[in-house]
Amino acid sequence: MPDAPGLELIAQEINAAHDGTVIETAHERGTATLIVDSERVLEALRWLRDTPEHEYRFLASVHAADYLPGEPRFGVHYELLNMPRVERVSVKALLADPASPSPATSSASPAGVSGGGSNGVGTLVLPEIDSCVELFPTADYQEREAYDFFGIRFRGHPDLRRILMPEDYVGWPLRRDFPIGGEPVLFTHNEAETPHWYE
Amino acid sequence: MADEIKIPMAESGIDAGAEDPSLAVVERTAAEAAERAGTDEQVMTINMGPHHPATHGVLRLVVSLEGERVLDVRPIVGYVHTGIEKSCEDKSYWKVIPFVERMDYLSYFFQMEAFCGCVERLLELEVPDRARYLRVIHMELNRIHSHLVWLGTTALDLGAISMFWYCFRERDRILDLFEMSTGQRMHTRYFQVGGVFEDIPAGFAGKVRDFCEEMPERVDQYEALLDRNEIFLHRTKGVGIVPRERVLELGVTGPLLRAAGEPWDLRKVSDYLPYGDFDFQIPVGTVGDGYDRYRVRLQEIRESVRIIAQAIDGLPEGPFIADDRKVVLPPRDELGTSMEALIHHFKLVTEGFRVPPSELYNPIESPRGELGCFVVADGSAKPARVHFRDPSFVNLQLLPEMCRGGLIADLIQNLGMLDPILGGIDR
Amino acid sequence: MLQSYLPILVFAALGVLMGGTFALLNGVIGPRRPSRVKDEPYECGLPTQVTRSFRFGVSFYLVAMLFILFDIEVVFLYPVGVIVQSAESVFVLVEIGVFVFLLMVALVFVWARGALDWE
Amino acid sequence: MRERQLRARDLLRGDLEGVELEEYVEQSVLTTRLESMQAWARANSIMPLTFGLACCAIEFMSMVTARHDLARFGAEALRASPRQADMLVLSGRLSIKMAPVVRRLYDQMLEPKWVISMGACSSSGGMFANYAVVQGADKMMPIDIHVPGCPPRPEALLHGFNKLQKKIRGNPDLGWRQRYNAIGTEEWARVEPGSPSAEALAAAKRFSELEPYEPGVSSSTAAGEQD
Repeated sequence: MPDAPGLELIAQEINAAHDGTVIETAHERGTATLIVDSERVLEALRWLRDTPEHEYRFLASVHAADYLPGEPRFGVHYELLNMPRVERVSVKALLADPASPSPATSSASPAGVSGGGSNGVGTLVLPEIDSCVELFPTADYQEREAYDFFGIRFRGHPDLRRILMPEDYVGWPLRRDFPIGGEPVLFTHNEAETPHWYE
Repeated sequence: MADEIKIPMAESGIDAGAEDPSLAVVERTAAEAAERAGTDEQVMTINMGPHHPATHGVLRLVVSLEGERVLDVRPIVGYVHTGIEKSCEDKSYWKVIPFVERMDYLSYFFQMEAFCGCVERLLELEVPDRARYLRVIHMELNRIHSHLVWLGTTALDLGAISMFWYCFRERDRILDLFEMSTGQRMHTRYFQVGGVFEDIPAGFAGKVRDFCEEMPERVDQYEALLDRNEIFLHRTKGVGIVPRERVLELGVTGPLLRAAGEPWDLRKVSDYLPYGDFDFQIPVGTVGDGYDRYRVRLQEIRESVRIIAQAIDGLPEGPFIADDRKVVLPPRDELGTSMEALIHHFKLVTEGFRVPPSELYNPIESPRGELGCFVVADGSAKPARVHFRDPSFVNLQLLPEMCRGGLIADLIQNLGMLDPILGGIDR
Repeated sequence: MLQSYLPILVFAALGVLMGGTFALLNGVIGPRRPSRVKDEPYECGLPTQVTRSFRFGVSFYLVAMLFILFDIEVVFLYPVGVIVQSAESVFVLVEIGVFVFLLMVALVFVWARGALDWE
Repeated sequence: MRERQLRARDLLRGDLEGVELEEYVEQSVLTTRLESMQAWARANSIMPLTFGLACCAIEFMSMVTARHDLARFGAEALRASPRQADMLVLSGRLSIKMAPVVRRLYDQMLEPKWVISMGACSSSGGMFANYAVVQGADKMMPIDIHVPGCPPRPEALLHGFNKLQKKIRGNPDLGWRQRYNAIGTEEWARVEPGSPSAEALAAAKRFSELEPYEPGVSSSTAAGEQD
């Protein structure tokens, strides 16, 4: 794992090569994270992969996360790995949610079930980021999964379709404001709401 | 209630003939394969659909064929998607463990270890040595169990039906060991955040030693059955070869990567589990065809037996779980006497422990490759996001590369050697 | 003359009888509830996507032809098998040898032309 | 199993008479009526469909192997196509994407056909009460036997299979509701099986007074409270 100063050096070098790419670096619990501007993710990834002494050739994982109360709301994580030196660097890009009302009044209650607000059903305006499939072909399925669960559109992805949910499913299930679904458990006290359930 | 989801109702006996939403995929695959093959009328696109004896689970492959030759394979997954990652966000850290181990249902100890390791590193909690050794023993037993189920079902697909019974005979022996130490055959929920749920019973070490003595001789029996079997060799040698660079590009890890010649095994590099104390080799293939993948996994069973033997001999004494009362339950007998033990117990059981806001990606080596658990903690008692980087999900991208240009029989063989577990793919 | 055929006839009749009863029994006793979905072809659990008519590749027919060719050869050996015991003459053996040898030549020719290995 | 052996021993010793004797003879000697013989034949030669969804499929596979042998009950010939199979074991969690496929498989199986819902996930959605899993396969297809467990042990599945065979032979073990003819989740045991107890009548009245169930109104409270 590149240690803290090493990480700072990498950040400066990337900023030198492509200005304004790395916004912040975080080095906690033995992991080095570069927080990158979502527009310049590809440059950062290409730089980390190709520069001679870094060569993080192997992309272990691409995954997204929804930090709803936090702004910007979505985060896309890239876990890069250099096999000869056994070093891992993770690159994190934060994306604001264009569909939600102005960030100041984001009313969607955090983990609760919210009827109103963009509960991810059929929101056509989706956050966008460049797809890194031509850099790392392994990202194909994982980006499709991020699109399927969070509605993050990856520009330039060869075949951006739903991968795990039914193709005609409406809504982005893993968004924090998407209700968890399922049915309430039947007890004697709420059994009367669904009479004849046992037939 | 998320009413826009169409749950088919019983009484109407839903119109099963309704248009299948993924029909567009089938047409597109057919069209692409047709113009690639140049001759349109010869190309036939079929569904090796969710219910098929040789797809090792509910995997659907849209296969375009020209006669017996496979032009293109396009996997469609999601038929056993259970929304585990969404359910995990609704549970406290404790209750996430049973969800997490049901993803890839053949390597449940590995997923528990990936999640518990991630949470322990988030909490910076020290796990005692005995617990780490017990974890390694159970994980290596689970690796053998997973490879045995793979060997049984793959040999069954290739026609060696008796292998199925031999492999499941050994598998049941391993499940007896699990039952003895954890109480349950599968999905044992034995790993706890901070160590192991309960110490192993007295006779467990002896039984594991007997198992370790007998297992290599059983593996020789499997090899005697398969290694000189003309049909098996003819079907696996030189089939489904993918160059090493392409395998690395596709992010494939595990036995498939090692069979292609890249000696990469997380057990050797991860400092978190005590693999450093045991000496074991990593089997690495040369050609990268079906036969190499079979040899690599068989040798891995032998290596795992060696690890278990060394681990059970060097099992250190001491506590089997950390004693940080904020995270780990106090022992039962203390509840009667000390008041704060009761308070800790009550607090942990009702609400569970809180993890300071942070996030971490914790990769370990599962029987199918790098299994990474990514947890985002937002300071409350429930994880904000639990994501699993499943090796089968990423390795599945290798299938089209392996099968293009081969025959259908090679597609079945490649699928068997890929060892996809659909629970892990469809989380 | 008929006497010697009786065992075969009885045996054939029994065969037909047993086979017939089991086949009919199944149809008669088994409940019959046709439904639209049940009549559709089974395609791994998905609605059928049999798009257009499909012509099989040549290699399938080639294998079929070769099989029929060599199967007929076996049929010709049956009558010989019956009489070789009673004839006790070398002539029958030689005749069969020639017959089989000729077909061997055909087999080797087909093999050399590469018709056997799958295109 | 045990009490049948005891009764057989009593029969041999000759100290079994009266009602027990008739009942024993009636049970062991096959009545010649065609239906019961046909049911006996069907019960002992079931052909399960090779169908596995998730983790329970592994336990279903190990039930077919040598140690917990399904062949002892005449059902080890697993058929791959629904045309030749007459028992579908729903082994694993049934996702909403797989539901139409399973329904189609069930429709394409030929009568007489039975379904065992193996494990908590297919019986009631199990621990996955979320958007992706059908909350109990009996919402979309008739199910004969529910086997509890996650995953149920192969022995438990065999016990379920024996119960199915008894059901096919025409004398099914009654579920607790039929035995105590209770209604819904009611737990009161009856005074005598015939007449419903006072509490059951009260419960029945309570049901009838309630207005029909509209998803809009009460579900939001349920969802709110369940959050």
